[in-house]
Amino acid sequence: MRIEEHPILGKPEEKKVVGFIHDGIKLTGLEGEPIAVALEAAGVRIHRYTKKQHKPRGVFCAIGRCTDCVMVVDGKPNVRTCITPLKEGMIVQTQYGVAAMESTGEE
Amino acid sequence: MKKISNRSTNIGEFIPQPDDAIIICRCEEITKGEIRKAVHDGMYTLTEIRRYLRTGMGLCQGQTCGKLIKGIVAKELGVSPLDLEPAAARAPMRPIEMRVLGNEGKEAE
Amino acid sequence: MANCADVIIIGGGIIGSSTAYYLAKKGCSVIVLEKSNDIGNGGSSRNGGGVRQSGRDKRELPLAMYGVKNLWPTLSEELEMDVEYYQEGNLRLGKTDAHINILEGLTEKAVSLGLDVKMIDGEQAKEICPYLSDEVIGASWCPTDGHANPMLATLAYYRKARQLGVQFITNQEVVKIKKIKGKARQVVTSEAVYEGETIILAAGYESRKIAATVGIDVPMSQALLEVLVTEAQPPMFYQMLGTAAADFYGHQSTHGSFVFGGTSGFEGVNKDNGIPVTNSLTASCICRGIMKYFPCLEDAKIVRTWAGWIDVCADHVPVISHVEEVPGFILACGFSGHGFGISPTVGTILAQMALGEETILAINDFRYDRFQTKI
Amino acid sequence: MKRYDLIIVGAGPAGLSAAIEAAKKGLKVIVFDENAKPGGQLFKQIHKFFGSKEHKAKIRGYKIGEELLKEASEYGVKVVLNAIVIGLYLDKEVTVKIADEIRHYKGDAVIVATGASENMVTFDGWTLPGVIGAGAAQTMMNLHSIKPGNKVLMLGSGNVGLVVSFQLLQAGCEVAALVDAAPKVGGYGVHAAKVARCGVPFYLSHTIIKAEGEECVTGVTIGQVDKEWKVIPGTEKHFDVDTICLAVGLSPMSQLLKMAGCKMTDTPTGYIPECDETGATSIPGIFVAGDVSGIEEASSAMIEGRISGVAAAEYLGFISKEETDDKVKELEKALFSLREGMFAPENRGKVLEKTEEGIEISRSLLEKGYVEEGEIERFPGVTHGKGIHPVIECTQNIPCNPCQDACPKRCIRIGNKITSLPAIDETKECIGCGMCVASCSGQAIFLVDEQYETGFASITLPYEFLPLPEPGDKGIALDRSGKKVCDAEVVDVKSAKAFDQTHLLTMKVPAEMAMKARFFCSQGV
Repeated sequence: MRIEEHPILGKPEEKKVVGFIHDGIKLTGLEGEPIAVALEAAGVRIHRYTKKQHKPRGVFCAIGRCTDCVMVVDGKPNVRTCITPLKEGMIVQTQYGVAAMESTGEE
Repeated sequence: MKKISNRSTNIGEFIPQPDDAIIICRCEEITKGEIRKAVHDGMYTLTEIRRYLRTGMGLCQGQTCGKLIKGIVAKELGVSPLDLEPAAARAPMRPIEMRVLGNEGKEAE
Repeated sequence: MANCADVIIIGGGIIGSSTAYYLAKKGCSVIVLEKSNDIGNGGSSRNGGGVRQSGRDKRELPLAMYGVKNLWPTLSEELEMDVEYYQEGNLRLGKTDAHINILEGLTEKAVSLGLDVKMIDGEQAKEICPYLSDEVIGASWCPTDGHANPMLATLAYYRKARQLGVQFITNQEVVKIKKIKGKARQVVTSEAVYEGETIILAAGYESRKIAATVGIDVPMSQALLEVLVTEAQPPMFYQMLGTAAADFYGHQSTHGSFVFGGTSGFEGVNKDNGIPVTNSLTASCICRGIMKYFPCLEDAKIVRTWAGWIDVCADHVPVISHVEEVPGFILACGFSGHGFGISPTVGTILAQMALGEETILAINDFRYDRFQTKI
Repeated sequence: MKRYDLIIVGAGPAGLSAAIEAAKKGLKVIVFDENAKPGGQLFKQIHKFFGSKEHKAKIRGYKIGEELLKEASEYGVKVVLNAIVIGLYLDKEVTVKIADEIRHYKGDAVIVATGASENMVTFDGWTLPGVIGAGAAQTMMNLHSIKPGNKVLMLGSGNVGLVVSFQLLQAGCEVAALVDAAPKVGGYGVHAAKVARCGVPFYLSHTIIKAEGEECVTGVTIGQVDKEWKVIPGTEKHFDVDTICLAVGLSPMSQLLKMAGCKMTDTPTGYIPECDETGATSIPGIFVAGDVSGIEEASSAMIEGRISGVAAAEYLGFISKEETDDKVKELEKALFSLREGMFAPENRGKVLEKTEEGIEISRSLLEKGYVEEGEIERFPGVTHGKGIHPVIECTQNIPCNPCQDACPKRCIRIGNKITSLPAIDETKECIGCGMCVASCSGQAIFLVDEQYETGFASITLPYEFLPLPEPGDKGIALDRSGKKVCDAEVVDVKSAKAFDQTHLLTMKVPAEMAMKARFFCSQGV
């Protein structure tokens, strides 16, 4: 959930609302914020399923270090969503192993 | 420093533990049990463990699991974590696309 | 005494480890001494993993062919560990007529030596590997070549040898080999003295310094090679790759990552800080080389680069040799950056040499005293 | 190749401070930082800092960040953001990824101020979405204005765990529990106390057994551990939470230095470069500052940064040895004062029974996060004067003294030793201005008027939450443990620029609650 007003930091900086597609569904977020933040605001916590054990993963370090939050963004896999700014029209897909579901199919 | 240099040193048998299934290296999905087993297979250094199991060789390059693995290996060998040499640090510090790494700026600002 | 064995091997790389394994299999007692903290610290863990026959010097080719035919296919099974061996062929790529000339020359030579290798055109190459750039106009193709994981292969030999009772001792910097009554017998390290009937020296470039302690020299130099690895990609192709211009070589691993070695052209003159360090220019150069042939990899992220020294022999062919003037002493060095693919064969041969058995292949071409002046 | 006098890696507190100091001496300085925003951790630290004036005490971290950035720009320091330093090579060459390019730079000197990365612990389910680092929580709520979760369990009672727990509460999250396997709270008692009084239960000697949930965290089970860190069967407790936050320490991020070939040393707190007191490593011209050379607070990092900046200036001949020595000596004095007290490096892992003044330390504070009513009276900041007077619940020797300067009437005395416990000078009269309440970074000062009205006392407390109550609001008063003790009515809410977002909330409670009630909670919340 977004913080509307913070007791110390006040109201967040105004940003443009942009649309993006997550697994085929249109969502909105704020331009320039990390993709992961827009997803969290939309209630999406699962970013990918791992290659070997097919386990769900999401944001862990939020600063681009742990690489757990990677997803397929605009067709490119392994994009660190916690540090990649959101842009209008981005296509964000849950990553399965090293690719989006479509291209790998069932392993 | 109590380095174990003789690889025939008896470190006891591998004894399964209830938490062996816990993932330690998140990127490569390597479990605690696999790491402990590798030590008993003769992989006494962090570098060998890396090469043997791929721990710390995934996308994050061991940023998260390095210290955890050190603790597990040290315990298995019966030495202090400080006796184990940390794995090498290598460029690039973050993953870089080939097209970027191959694109060297001619005129630095 | 714990410090005594039938054979003392200096160097815990893939040559030392494989030799130790084949010796132990024959019931020999072996001690392997490694200078660094890690098994396989040198070139053994820092190469591109090629298991090639094509492109080899004619003296070396029988070693490669023997390994590909008899040892590599069953190695994982034998060592009870997957060494990730793929026999999916080797493509050596060309983009220009000059490249094709080079490739044709190499192919002709290899065919005359009995190797199944042929020239193919760009279309045929793309049939084998659809990810190639359209700029590729031809290639040499050796279907029986392949690649394996050098780190795993080294550790697999080590692990199995250790199980068979070989003592591996790390952090042992060899000070000298000491002759006792005219025979090489002791190995003196910074920590202890080891004694064996036979001493095998397989310590890469370090061998030169150690051999000097018994008055033997092998003309070789040290060169720095760099390797880089990408994040895991979906499975694409499993051929071993190289180019006529030697911009890069490499393959996709079981894990999905691509492992590429390559050069910047400055290898001979690079400096270091005492350990093999990567040069600030090389990785970028290798990337450019790869993208010329595989534009589809441009978004693949490089996660790691590393450098390793190789021991380059004066004629780029290894020394695998008894040293009759120092009885009990066997040399195995100067592999010149292509020792990995032939390591199972070389290990087998070295074990036979140590035991005085007849070797599976002739080794006369690898004598330590073969080097002649030019006039 | 483009060359600078000084290249700094990391635009956090250490890097920026180093840059300012070096630029002041005339060096041409460039700072690279991989993040989109400069300031490192400063912009996630929204609490007021400890220390004294020279350490920028009582200023909030993010404001210090703004100040440093402004100062750096005034001195002509170039700060390049989104610039990932991918390698530190021979001859002090740095390769940097900027946009879609790799650029090569050389520095006559290089200061590595890359900070630290978070440690992690493992437990069943720790890879589930919803298990996050404390740093991630801070980044999300303080930089990106989003709650990392609604109901959070915090693991770790060090300063990071405590501070982030409080920040979670400020962001509007519920903190279900604060858990630590250690038997005692690791961070500052005052940080613990402000979390405890909001009603967050502390579970020391407890560990996480399992994060529950198939696809995301839906709950957590914790259990008590024995001396061998083994869970005692039957002590399991379950909490419904959607987020588990890990704050189990930091490790220096020293990979660049290792890559460069600096001599390194492995210590129980991290793998660090060998360096002298100015941060000079084994490679001439390469310096370090801040957490990369050993984990400390941002306040120390800023001073270390300044020292290394001065040292780099001297190394390059911009200032004389004498000038350097004087400056370094002065800065070291400030640095050493931060390293004093009960949390000094040499006291790590020790069990201290008494304060410097010889007063027995509150066991309850260490085990439950708050000082019991019966213990509080023995501390010199707690007195029972007539009329309004400060009650200072600062019970550990920490390097901090802004309260002493805040009081215009000199009611509060710490003295020359910065770690001494603040004491009330009962000969001086309190005017109830509240400056001490707002200036206490630990939120440990209250104004109490035990005879506010017949049968009633008033308590003025620091309040940093939204919505801000208004006079006349009825609610409940919580004691130091966060338990409801009585009804309360807000009688005054003061806000002032000088208070810097800390509002002074005055509530009226029954007189016998004067030394019990320490927090106000609106009814229905």
